Amino acid sequence: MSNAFTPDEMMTIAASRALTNEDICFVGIGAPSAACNIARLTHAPDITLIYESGTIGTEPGVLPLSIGDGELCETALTTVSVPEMFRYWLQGGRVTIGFLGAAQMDMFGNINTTVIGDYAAPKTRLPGGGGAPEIASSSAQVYMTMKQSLRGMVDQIDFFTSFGHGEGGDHRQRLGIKTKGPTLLITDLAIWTPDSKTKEFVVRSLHPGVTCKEVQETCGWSVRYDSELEETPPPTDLELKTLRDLKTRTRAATRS
Amino acid sequence: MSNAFTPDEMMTIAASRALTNEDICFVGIGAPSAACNIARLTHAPDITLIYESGTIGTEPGVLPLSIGDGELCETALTTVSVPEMFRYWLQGGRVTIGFLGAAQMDMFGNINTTVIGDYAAPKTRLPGGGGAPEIASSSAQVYMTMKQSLRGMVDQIDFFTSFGHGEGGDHRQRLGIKTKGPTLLITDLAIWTPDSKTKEFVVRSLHPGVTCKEVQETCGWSVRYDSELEETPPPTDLELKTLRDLKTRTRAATRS
Amino acid sequence: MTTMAEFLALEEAVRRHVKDGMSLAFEGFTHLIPHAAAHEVMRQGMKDLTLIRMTPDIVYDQFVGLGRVKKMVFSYAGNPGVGLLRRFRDAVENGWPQVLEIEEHSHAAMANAYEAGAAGLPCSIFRGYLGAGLKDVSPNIKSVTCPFTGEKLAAVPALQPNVAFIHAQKADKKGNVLIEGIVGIQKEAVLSAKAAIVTVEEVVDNLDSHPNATVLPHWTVSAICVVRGGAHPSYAHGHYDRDNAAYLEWDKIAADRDVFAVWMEKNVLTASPDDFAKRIEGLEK
Amino acid sequence: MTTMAEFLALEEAVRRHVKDGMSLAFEGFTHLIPHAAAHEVMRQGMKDLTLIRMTPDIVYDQFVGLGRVKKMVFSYAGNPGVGLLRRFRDAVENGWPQVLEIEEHSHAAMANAYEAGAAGLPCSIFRGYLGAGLKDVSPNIKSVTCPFTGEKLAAVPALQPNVAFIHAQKADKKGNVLIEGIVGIQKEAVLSAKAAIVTVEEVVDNLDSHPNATVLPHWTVSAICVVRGGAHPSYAHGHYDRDNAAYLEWDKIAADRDVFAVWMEKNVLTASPDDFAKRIEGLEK
Repeated sequence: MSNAFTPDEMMTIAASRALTNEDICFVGIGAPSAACNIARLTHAPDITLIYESGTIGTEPGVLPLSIGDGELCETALTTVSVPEMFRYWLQGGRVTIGFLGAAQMDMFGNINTTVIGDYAAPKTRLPGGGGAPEIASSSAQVYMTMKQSLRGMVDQIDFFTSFGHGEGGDHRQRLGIKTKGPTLLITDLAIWTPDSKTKEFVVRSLHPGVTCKEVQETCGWSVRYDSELEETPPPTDLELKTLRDLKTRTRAATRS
Repeated sequence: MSNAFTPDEMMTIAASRALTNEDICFVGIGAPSAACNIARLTHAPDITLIYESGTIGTEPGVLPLSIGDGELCETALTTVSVPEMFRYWLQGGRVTIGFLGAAQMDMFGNINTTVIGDYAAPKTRLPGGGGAPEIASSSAQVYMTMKQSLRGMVDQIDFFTSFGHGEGGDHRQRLGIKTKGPTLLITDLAIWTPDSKTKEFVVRSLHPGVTCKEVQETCGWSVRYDSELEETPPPTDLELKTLRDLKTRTRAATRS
Repeated sequence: MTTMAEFLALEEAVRRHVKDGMSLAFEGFTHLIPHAAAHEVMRQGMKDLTLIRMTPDIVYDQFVGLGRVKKMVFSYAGNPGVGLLRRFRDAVENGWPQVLEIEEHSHAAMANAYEAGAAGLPCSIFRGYLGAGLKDVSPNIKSVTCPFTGEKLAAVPALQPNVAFIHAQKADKKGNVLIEGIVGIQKEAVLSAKAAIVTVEEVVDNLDSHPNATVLPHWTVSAICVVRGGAHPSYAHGHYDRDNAAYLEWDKIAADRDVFAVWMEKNVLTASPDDFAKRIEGLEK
Repeated sequence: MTTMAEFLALEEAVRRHVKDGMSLAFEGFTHLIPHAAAHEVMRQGMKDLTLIRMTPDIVYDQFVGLGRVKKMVFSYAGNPGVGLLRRFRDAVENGWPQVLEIEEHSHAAMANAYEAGAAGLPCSIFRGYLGAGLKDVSPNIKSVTCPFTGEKLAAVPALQPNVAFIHAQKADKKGNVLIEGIVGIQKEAVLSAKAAIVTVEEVVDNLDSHPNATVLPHWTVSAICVVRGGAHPSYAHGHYDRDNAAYLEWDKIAADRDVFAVWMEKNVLTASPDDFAKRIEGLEK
């Protein structure tokens, strides 16, 4: 196996490291799902993964294509109805980490997956929020992961699909939201966490070989860096092998 | 088998006759349960019996001792949780007949199973309402069955555990209740239905051998009789045999 | 609603229960999506429909592309695992083939709204939409104050479709229906609706499942129609797998108005419920 | 509440989680009533308790007769299939051995209140108490107006016990719990509580049940205690039958203050959780 790794692989692996055995993780599809399963297959075998289709404690052998794949149910501890999932499990305050992707986000972790342009007459109609509005407010914390791009990381999102830190500062508290909101952003280039006061995302660690210039060129707001900027440890052989094996198994299963 | 029958047997059998194959019946324990199962074992094999413990479409081989006997679950089509039972099945408007017993009732079918005396300092503390308050308001109709006695059928109940026709007339509509309320009362002596206007229970049929005097002597309000008072047909051999066999099976199962 | 299940051909069930202008819910959360039933409604030409679904996917893209939909009530409109819905986008962005009214919610709101419908309540309250933009654009998101704590909770009206459609694994001969696996919102969809049409893989003597399995008694269902493979290209737990190629293919079909029209004519408008059995060949368990 | 199940002896679980003055819910709807757990709390002497349960029966009669209960929150207080609860009556009617505060609801209200607790909501709304007398005597029954229809609905505050106790058939080695049969309100009781103690008949390698069976993940449970027969004299579906004689006998025991005291001393206060296994002999399936 090559020691070289892609930014995408680094992103998934860095995200997986943030998860622990104790987490009850509400998993969004796509990049979050890969990260959560790599965590489960490496350092956090006891993590509980929940998908909004109702599957609790699921251990898929391959990455699900959708939020409701049969594999998720077949390997789950139990599968509940969708209303129960949103009422007892998410709103009930049992989720420690809501793990979301985004089409568009701003520096305060507010997410847009609804429309590009005006809501009533959009330039691009996106799928909408799905579970995200309440995942963002009911999970104890929210982790986010996305590839950096000027289209994705913007100064102003077009629609508040789900609320991160709003205008920053104590905006969540002012709205009566008791959970922490976005506390971690993992991109293909860096690891970000919010400034403790302003809640603006600040780069804490650059992935190996990534420059500040690259980060800024793919981000629509003026990037702040930690004064003690670190370098993300590269993927270990085990992490990389686990991720590549999972992707290989997934491709094989999908093709069949 | 003897052709003689007890007033209790007549009561159960007369009550069973009111039920049909099309009914979805929410069954109270005791006399209602016996009547519902006799209906199922004679002329209404397709009746759906629901017990508040969550058992839907149950077909007990013996009479349950409690509302949550294992027999009810083992013979049920499905068993749901108690909140689901009250939310989707009762409040959802799916029950055609709520079948209730009572410790105390008045001429308008209001029921008391809460206290004898004052609520705050009762002479006798009874079990309370259980499912009855909402069975009485959410079932399309309410059937009632009880043995006549001056203690049971009173001019004024001590507590409105569940609402029948209130003060009579259109009292239900005035409270915004859309269901019909009590439409049938079967006692050990007679069959009663409400006056279409005043909603006061009126005797429509006397069980074989019963006199008006006996009915009045065991009823705390001044009894009204239908101008075309009928006699309840006596139990058929099949009805009586079915009831006695059921009671025998029940006793045997309980003793073992 | 208390009704009595009739075993009917799907054509007859749709003819009897569906009319222009109705609100219809074809539910299924990735699993057991009632494609066959939806195609039958498309074939019979009903229009001005209000379509309700948490996760409208290919099958609602088809309805929208055919111009049958007046309004869509939903919480996530995507092609699962693939991307956007291109006919839906064309309708919202360009008004083609006609303007589409939308009422958009979060999943939590839709789930609560179905739950309220099933529970016979006029509305549902939940802790939702905090800071989210939808409550500013949807008149059907209001609030209620808890009389005990003073907390302001979100409120949405109950969903009460005219007809709910689901696909299930089995019915018994009386018409009781069993759903297993990812049960989604199907029970609530049926119980919230005025009428319910259920397509099933098979009819068995006895459901023979777990005491707490998800079962809909026959008197909650209006019609049962046997359509083997009726969830294709989605899957039926224990029966057949998802046809992932069909989802990928849809992205190309829906990308072009003409390609879409030709495909719909061949595969839906001139097809029949019996075609579904062939479509699951090779996917069966 | 997110916690991690520990396998503990019942004595230790109660010692760790229960304190004077707490609100406790021992739930079970005729089935799987956690008698062993309740007896352990009685033995350890906790007092000034608020006891919550839809159907308080023998076991709450015992708590009340011992003078451990400050307040009872309930919807039906009877000896199932037998009659009234005589210790409960003595407390309410005569204040013996101490005055008992009561908060009384209907089943629908209690079920909704637990449901709201499980769902993390401050209250629940439902169509209830229409014309019924309880709303005039209970300050915890209020109303909310539907913002869409104007209908006035009943509202009750969520139940959130300090500790919920249930008895279940099985746990696996990680502490995931399976309940089958009449599942009652147990899942909601556990999910609404700050801590949950579960007694089980047995621990198995694998729960091996239906995908949609009622399972409580280990992280919703504080402690798991193996107590075979721990639901006696109620029953455990698939394990043992109800001991009906014990229910009938209770009616006589509870009829007299002295007989009650002697019986409690012998059968509860100087007994142990291990005694339950003997009590189900002859009732096993």
